[in-house]
Amino acid sequence: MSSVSFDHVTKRFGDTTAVDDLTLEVADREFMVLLGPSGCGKTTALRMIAGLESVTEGELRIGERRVNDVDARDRDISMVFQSYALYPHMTVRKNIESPLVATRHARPAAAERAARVREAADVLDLAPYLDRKPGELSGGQRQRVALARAIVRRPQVFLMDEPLSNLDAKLRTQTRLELVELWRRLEATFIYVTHDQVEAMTMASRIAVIADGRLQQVGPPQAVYDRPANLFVAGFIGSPPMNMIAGEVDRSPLAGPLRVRTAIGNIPLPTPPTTNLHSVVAGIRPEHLRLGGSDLSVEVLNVEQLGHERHVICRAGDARWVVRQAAHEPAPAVGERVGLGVDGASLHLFDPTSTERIA
Amino acid sequence: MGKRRNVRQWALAYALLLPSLVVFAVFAYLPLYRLVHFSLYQQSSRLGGGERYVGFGAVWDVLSGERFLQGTWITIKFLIFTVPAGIALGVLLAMAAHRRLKGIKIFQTIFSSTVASSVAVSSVVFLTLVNEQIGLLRNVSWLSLKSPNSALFAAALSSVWQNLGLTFVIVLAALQTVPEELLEAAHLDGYGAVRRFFRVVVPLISPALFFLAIVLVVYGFQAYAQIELITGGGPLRSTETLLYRITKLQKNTDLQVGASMSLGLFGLTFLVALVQFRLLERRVTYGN
Amino acid sequence: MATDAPRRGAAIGWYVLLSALSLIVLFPVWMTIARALSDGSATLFARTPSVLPYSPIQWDAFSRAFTEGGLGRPLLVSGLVTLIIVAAQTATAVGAAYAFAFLEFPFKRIVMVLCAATLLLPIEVTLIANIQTLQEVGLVSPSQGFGEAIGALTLPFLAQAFGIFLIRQGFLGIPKDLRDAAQLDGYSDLGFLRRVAVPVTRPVIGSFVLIAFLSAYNQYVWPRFSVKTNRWDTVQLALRRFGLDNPDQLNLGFAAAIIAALPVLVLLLVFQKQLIRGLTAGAVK
Amino acid sequence: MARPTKILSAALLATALLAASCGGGDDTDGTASGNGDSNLPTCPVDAFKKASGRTEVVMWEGSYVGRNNAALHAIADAYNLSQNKVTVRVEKQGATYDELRRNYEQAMNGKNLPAIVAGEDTWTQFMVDSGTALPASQCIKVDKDPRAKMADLLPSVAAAYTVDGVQWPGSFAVSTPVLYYNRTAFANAGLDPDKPPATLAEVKAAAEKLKAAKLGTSGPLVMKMDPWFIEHAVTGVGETVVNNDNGRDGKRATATTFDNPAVKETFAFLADMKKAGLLNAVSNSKLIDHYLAVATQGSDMLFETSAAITLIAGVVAGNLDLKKELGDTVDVNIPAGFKVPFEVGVGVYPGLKAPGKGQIGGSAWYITTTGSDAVQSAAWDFLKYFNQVDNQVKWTREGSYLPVRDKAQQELEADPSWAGSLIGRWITTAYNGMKTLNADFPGPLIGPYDVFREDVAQAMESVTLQGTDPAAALKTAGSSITAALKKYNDTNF
Repeated sequence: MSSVSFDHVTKRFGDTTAVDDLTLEVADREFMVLLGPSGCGKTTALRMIAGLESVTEGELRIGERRVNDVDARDRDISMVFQSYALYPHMTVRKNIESPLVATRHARPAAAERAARVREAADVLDLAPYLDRKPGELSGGQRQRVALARAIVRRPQVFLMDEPLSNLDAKLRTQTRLELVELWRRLEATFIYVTHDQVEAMTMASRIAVIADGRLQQVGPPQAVYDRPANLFVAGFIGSPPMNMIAGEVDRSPLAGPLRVRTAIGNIPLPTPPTTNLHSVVAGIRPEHLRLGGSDLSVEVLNVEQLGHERHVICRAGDARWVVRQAAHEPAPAVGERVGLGVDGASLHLFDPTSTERIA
Repeated sequence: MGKRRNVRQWALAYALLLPSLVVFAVFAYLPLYRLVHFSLYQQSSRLGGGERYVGFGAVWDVLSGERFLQGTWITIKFLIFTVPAGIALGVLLAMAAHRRLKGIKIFQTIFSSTVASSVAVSSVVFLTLVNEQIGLLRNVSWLSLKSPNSALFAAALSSVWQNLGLTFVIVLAALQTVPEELLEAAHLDGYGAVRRFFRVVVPLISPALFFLAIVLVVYGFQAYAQIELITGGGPLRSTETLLYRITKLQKNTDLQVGASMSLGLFGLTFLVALVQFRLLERRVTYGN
Repeated sequence: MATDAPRRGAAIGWYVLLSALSLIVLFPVWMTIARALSDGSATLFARTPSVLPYSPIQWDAFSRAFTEGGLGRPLLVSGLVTLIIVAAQTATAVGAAYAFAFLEFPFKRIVMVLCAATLLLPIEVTLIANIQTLQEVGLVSPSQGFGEAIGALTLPFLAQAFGIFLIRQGFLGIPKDLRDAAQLDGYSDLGFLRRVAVPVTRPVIGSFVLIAFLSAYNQYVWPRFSVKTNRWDTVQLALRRFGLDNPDQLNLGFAAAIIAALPVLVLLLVFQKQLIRGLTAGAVK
Repeated sequence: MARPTKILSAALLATALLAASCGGGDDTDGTASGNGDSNLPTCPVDAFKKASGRTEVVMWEGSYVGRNNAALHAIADAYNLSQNKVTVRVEKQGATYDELRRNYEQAMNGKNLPAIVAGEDTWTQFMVDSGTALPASQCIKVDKDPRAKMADLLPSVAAAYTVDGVQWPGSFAVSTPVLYYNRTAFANAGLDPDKPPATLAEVKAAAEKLKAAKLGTSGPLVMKMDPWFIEHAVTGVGETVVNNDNGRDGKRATATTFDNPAVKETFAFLADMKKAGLLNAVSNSKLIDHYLAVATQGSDMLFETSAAITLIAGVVAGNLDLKKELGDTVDVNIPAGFKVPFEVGVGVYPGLKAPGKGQIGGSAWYITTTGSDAVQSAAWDFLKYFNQVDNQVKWTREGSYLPVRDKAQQELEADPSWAGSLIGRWITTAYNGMKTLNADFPGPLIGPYDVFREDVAQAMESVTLQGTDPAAALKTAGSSITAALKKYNDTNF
């Protein structure tokens, strides 16, 4: 069994708490992405699984086994590092073979080692490069060597710490796909740390969003996108990010339909919110705004052409909003005041004090 | 993790450190203790005569005595002869050889070549120049080994030559770290070559120059072979540096004086280290 | 200043200057060669010393330095002593550097300070006490045999703080990821040291080896007083002997000086880059 | 795993080794060696004969080079072949006497002294006080072997090494200063090459003539600033350099007597010569430069030890005729056709008032007390062998040390091939100079003779190289030496 579970795990470095009371279940053969801004504790969580950091409090299990006190090398895990951490003095072959020879007492026979290196190299198309040193390889090739080194020991759990961040954009897109294919093929558990929400969205079975050492939300990518649990998740996931504005729920029956009053206009609410809060933060994704509507009024600051679509940057009170617009629609002029239409069904409401989602 | 792992790590750490610690204990700290002991006890000249406590007063007598002060002064003079000249010549050679020219590597190799000579070798080499009888420059009065006023200078010159390679290499390495854009910017700002050198280059390579100064000072304190092979300490003890003098005080009955002087030498090197530390500290603060 | 590519006329000017400086730097070497090529008595009896070798030029001083001067033996002693010192210093420095760089243990700071403080206690300062100690254990004595002499020449230099801290700096330069990867791969501490840390730090260790070679081979003061019989003279000590016993054979002494410098010269030419990196360690970040 | 373990064990070994040595520390085996006659160690004559196998005798020397070194080794080898109970091994323990002395005193700590040490003439008081020497007279007294007695030993030699009636060393390598001079230059300057100057005043006169003839341009007289020359001049006229009758009236010297006229005159000579540009003064720290000055004709007169006779004759032998005359006794490598462009002569050391006089120089061989009875007696046996006339002849012939037995000199003179040779003639000149020594007034006995010499040398150098006033230089030296005498007497506890 290769599930990984955090049970109220806390990690402190001196006075700072890197991971705060984390409880998270990673199921067997799941592709779990730990997503969060840098310094949020996601890497620390990953390193605790690896055994590179000790657990201060709580319990960490791999499968059924409690691993708090198990040595890194005895955890049956592999890890791919952001820097790839290839041994510069070893050939690709030696690098891949390294986990098989490092531990003397558990060292497979030479023939088996060769076969496994060959297999791993084949999986990652590295066969032609086996006798080169890492310094002679491109970034993408190095990344694949790191992956090969990870799979060669056939672990139950793969840990990946931002493995794509040193690749250029094009290669990154391609490698994302390869990683997912690899995951399917290996039928192992992947735990993947990144700050890039695109990676998280495209690859994960489930995403765990982490901020300030705390777990914010866990769920499948679309669920997290559709129903962010709090302001942080709402703002972090989605590109361009969700547009936010503070407002008040106008419940007076005299005022007509239920709506959120804001500095730039009113947003209609199709259903009443579940709480009876007065002040809220309203959030709305750029694709749910329509230029030419009449709910809100904003000033166009800039228009970004992306080819297939267009981002219209507007001043919305103190905030800057982005409106997505199809390329074939007429573009507004900079400095123009435009009206925006809002689909009330796609409106997100958050409690400004607790930052939790209320509707 | 866990206690067992920690204990294992401690044991490993000390096992790895043990050889070094043993060597340091036996050949650095034990002798320091013994120097203190020897300086406080006069050894008998008689076989099996033992030793007699003479106390700190005797140590002070040595350290305030003419012999020690004279040796210290000669050592300082040696430093005055070798350190500034060494740095200046190193800078000169490095400035000359730090440029893009075909074959510049050859010149750089030549300038660094004296790294290959030991103090003993360079001393023998300099005999061909300064020896009173067979030296090519035997009649050059400011190099004459015959005069107490110039002999030390002749010995120092051999050191300067021997250190040329090192000084050149260090200054050149420092020059190579000076960003070209900075010099170009200075040029555009209208600085002339001389001002560029003193206003831009020197401040940027000053850490290396400082390092070099320390190294040369340490070498100066350690000067021995050039004295023994070129001047033999003479004439008139005018070239007896502190170390040279100390080495002559190894007989039983001289140990008290020799050990006291060794402690004095230790104090001097300590002083240099202190200066080094302070300046380094300041440099680090400025740097950040 | 320095690095602009000069015009043709300026280039010639620089070549002239550089050549002139080269001549000055090499002049003492030339004089030594000239004297080595001259008959010793001719050097002695010359009324005005000449820049050139005295005729007839004799080429055999270099071979006679071995046959008559017995330079072979000191070369062997120096070779052995240098080998032992370099090997031991490297091994002890790597071990200690590893402990300081990667391991946590009680009193680490104190131990580090104690090691660093030995830099303040060079062999010149502790000389007479160390000689005394080695005399008492019989390693330094006029009747010292081969083993005793080699012991006396090497023991104080089996470990040295400079190397420890230089290599520690090298170890600290190893990316943390690489260490973590090695830990996950399953390397033990010693396995990591042997298979990863040392190979990765090879340039630094290599530079240190060269520096250690240089200082071990070129030593003078310590051998001068720890070797009490010229049977175990090192090359540097042997230089002192030449010309004193036979003043009319000065040429052998000058030839011996050239020969003594050759091993280091070869190292300099072959490993110039590494050597310079070692020499400048600490001067340039 | 293997590697660290090895390092570890080596380190442990080293610690153990040193711990063992440093643990002890207190030197409690108080060797009884008093000052008085009654406390003298006894000589275990012939003890080695009862020992099983060969007894090894190690002899240290620090002053024999080239030919005389070879001669010593040859005699030791011959001795080893001549019997089967003793093996003598000669070891060079320094390039100079100072170095030998340093090694000897350091060996006193480790108690690994040699059986015999060939100390400098200046060591006598130190050897008496160190408690490490077995007086030869103790052996001579009890040894029934007729070879032990040397009735023809030169009285001046015996007297120099006898303290309170006890003769300390058993064998000698005696030398005396002589005047080497450039005969060719003498002739060219109108001086008689066969009549070298006999007094310092005559030296000065000769130097003036040489200078007038534009010879010896570095200074017609070259001198290493070695106090030996001062001592010879002063002792030669019967004056002392330290009090308590030169340290010989039963009490150790406690102060210098530099205010006597002989010392002043000698220093005045140096100062005058220098001032007049007649002296090429070479620092006492130099080993060969004064010889070189003669070779390059920068100087034409040289005061040096008679022990240098073979060396100088060897260099001079570049002259083909001389080489023939010298036969195979010369060991130098001079290219064919090279000619030393002048002739060299040797004269008796010029004194203050008359030639010769002075004191005994060179080295003396002491038996040490730290060896076993067998070793001590074996050492004595070797000295007896060495003292035999045939070996003494060999020692002079090949080693150029002066004969200390009349019989040896007689034998040498009887051999025309020797007597007529350059070396033979020069040695005889030196020997005749030594014969003039006054056995009733041997040189000084000074404990810290090394310090004495060093300080006097400094005085000589500061007068000649720096132009210091002799009186001031002597005053500085005097106070330093007096302090050293006090310290020496204080540390002999």
